[in-house]
Amino acid sequence: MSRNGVTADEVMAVEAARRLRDGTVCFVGIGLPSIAANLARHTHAPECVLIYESGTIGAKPAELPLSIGDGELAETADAVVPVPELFAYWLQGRRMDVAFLGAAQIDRHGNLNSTVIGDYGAPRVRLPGAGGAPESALSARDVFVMLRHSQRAFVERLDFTSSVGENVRVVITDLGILEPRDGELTLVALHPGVAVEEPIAATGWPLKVADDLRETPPPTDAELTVLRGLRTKGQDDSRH
Amino acid sequence: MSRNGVTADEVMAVEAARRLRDGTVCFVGIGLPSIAANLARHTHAPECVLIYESGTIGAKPAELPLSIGDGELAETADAVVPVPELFAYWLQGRRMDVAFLGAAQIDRHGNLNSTVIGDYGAPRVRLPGAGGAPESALSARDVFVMLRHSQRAFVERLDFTSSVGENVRVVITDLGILEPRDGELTLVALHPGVAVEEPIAATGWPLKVADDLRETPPPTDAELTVLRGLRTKGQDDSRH
Amino acid sequence: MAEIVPLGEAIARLVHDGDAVALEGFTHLIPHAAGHELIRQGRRDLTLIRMTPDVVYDQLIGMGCAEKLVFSWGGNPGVGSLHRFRDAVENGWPAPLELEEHSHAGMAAAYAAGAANLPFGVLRGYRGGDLPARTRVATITCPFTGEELAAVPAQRPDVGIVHAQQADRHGNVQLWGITGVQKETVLASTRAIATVEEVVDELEPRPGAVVLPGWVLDAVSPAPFGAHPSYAHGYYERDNDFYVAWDAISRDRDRFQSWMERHVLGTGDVTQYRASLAQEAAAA
Amino acid sequence: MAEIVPLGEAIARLVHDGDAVALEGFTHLIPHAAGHELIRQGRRDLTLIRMTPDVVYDQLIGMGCAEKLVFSWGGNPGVGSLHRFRDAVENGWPAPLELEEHSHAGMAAAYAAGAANLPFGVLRGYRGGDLPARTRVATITCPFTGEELAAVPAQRPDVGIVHAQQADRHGNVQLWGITGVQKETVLASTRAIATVEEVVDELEPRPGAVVLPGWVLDAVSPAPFGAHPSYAHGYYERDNDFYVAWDAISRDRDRFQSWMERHVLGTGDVTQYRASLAQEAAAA
Repeated sequence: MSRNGVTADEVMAVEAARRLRDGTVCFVGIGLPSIAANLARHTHAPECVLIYESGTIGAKPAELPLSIGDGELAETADAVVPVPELFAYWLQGRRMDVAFLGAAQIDRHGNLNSTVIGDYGAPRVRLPGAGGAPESALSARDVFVMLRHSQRAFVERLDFTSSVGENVRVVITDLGILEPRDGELTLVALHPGVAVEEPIAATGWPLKVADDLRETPPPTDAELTVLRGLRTKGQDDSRH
Repeated sequence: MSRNGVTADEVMAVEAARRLRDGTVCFVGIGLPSIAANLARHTHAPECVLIYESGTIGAKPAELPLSIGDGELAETADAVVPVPELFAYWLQGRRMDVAFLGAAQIDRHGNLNSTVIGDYGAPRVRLPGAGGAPESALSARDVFVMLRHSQRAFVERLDFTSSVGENVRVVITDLGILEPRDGELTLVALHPGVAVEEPIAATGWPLKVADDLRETPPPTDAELTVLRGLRTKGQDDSRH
Repeated sequence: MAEIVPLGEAIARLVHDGDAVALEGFTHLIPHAAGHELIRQGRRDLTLIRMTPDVVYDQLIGMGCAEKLVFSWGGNPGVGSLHRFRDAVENGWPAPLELEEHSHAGMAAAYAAGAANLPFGVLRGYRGGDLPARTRVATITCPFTGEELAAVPAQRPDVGIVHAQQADRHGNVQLWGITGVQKETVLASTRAIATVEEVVDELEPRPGAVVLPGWVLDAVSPAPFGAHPSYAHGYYERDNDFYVAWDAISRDRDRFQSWMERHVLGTGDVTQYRASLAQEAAAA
Repeated sequence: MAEIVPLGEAIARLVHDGDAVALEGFTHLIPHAAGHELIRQGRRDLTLIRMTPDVVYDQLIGMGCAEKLVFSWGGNPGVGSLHRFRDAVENGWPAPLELEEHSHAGMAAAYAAGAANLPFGVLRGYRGGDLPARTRVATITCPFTGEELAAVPAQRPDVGIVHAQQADRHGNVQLWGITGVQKETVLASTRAIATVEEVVDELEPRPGAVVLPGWVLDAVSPAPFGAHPSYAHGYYERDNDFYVAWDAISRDRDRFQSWMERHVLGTGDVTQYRASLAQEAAAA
């Protein structure tokens, strides 16, 4: 899906990158979060610190990694620490400013499900599981969620709560931006060319819309140039 | 003090070294334990593994270290680990076959005092403290104590219990060897030329003497040659 | 002191049916060759432990070796689902798979507790979600502050298996690059096996390396390319195409079984396994 | 992000009277220059924390900077007693010194807990001796096995100070050789200072190194020879003669005070301190 020649992934990556300040310490996974953090590092936030679950602190990959354990992350990192140390000293030690999370489902409180669709004991779809999400959601100062908007994903009730939403500051979707207002995720911005009815229709609960609903500024040519330069170095499909 | 041209320290070091088998993993401090373990490594137990509190695992110093943190220990070690890891994974993890301990006082159960002489709150002599001893005494398979025999050191009642004696297998003194028999340290051997009255007089409790009291074989020329070769490389005074 | 022995012998001697086995590796240095040897030797009723079970655990599960999985993230990194894992959980094929599910932080704390010979690990975690009701986690109260934290039972595998770049002739092992939770796995386990890319005369100290002295290992087995399709930093790259291809191979039960029969059961070691893959690629 | 600032400025800005301060170092890389600066600036009522307080803590105690000492072994390694420490404990000179005494294992677990933002650390220890009645330790019960273990309160210093070989111009710090408990000290502390032998353009990765990113430090201060009489692996050796000489210098209150006045209070930084020692040696 593309509007004005800009894909949904590109809008999401740019919106996420813009929220990272220079020096922000980010706990990133593979895919869009990694793209966004590297975009920030190559534009306005050169000192943005990237930490991957594999223990690489301050990774500076020239090409986008395909997995959180890519060799280039270790080679370019300031330090590579054992995984138990990463979770104990660096995540639980509250050294992470921002953690990016994705999920299969989100509810209006920012709680996430990445565990099962259906009943835990007899699931319809067994998902990979929570991985680093539960403690990222608790110990990072700010949690940024990146997730495509759909009724399947934005649900009234999670099938399973893998991580809690108390630190979720923003949800970046392919249609717009949600932020918690009075304890409930509220649509605060629409991406260029998106009508307000689209995210409302793609949300499984009655989505609140902010009075001051704004439009996200479109990706600039400079942002797109850097972003596409990054992307072409990796592969097309780099989900995690 | 020297008998037959052999010093008390030499007899103690040789007796301790003889008790280390090839491949024994030893937790050693500076001074006599370090000398003994290095003597073993240079004679019958070349694969004896030396671990110092500073985190050096498998140190193979060519010269005797003057402190547990000497650079040569790090340079010759198989691995240097952080101090918290050393105590958690390697000592508490029960990787140490033998821990050497010294002390200011010992009682008949092998309990040791390295904390204070007098009352803890108003001590006559404030000693350095227990350091690594309490958990060495609990987590090493076997504890070897090396301590010069005197009424001040071998006491009826410790001023303070710094570490417990349950794993003490042998006490090597300048006069002989004590081992636990029926829960009480018992004189089982005398060094060459020592009369049984000497350790009895130098012990602050009625010292039990084993029926099968034996004499320790004197240091061999080979042992003394290696030992004196080791000693001359270091300095004369290397207490810890 | 570790003996340097062929992998088949190490597995035969040290891993028994019903054992709890951890083959660890965080994307890097995943002990595939050892996993294949478990399959060849027909181990059954294993409790498989790993933070990030991926393709080799999919293979073990699909071949019916596992009774239980202890894990925190089970997927095909960069690709998607593990179809054999899903088939076992969703449909009980080839056998039901009991799950003990944790978070990464919980698994890491549990391994560290095991390595430290503690019965439990403590962390700030497992709060607020649905996982605590489904797994082994308890609340523990700080005796100084009264704060409540999570406790997880220590991981103490019967056998820990890791892959490393090098061993020396005394069985000392060195791995470098991303070292994950491998040291903890070895130290937490009752028995430990390391497979290595090569045996060298002397281990050259390297930045960021983990050294496992031979005396904490029971066996060291040469297995060049033994991490494939994972990678060995300094030796070979990750075979990303294989991970993508695995999605299709593993999606269908019959195709999975014939692939395993051809490339794993039909081969005797990692060299033959690679030759078999190469032969198939050449024929395509 | 750490600022690279002169040591005097770092201490003035980051260490306050009454703070709990850990200057860590396990024989190697002991931050003497930073300790001297605390003395020059006349800090008072400090709680000094360190596993192995040695000469620099003897100096701080003897100069009346400390109100309390948290420690596990307080001696002059290879030599004997710390006379100023003993005088404070035994005679209350120059002021009484409150003690919180632990074992090494307990201190290490407490620092690790602090670095991990946990309120307590757990260990198998403190069992059977007289120390538990004299220090802060509690019993904690494993919620899975019922076993009783020791819990120690986390160390969370107000300020952690370490000495390292190198920093780069971004304030990233690297130390190597025996790295002790320094990483934990920095990460457990509210504020952190690293003194370094030199500032280099780029940190070359080294075997066994600990890297502290600049963003976990508040200040990095150049202090060449800043560990003396301790050593800096790759830079200079331990001054063993100094440790021996300290025994006589520190044994007598007057001699101690005049030594401190001449070499520490009478100098402005580590360069002047070394010149002062050299001048005295040349005159002898």
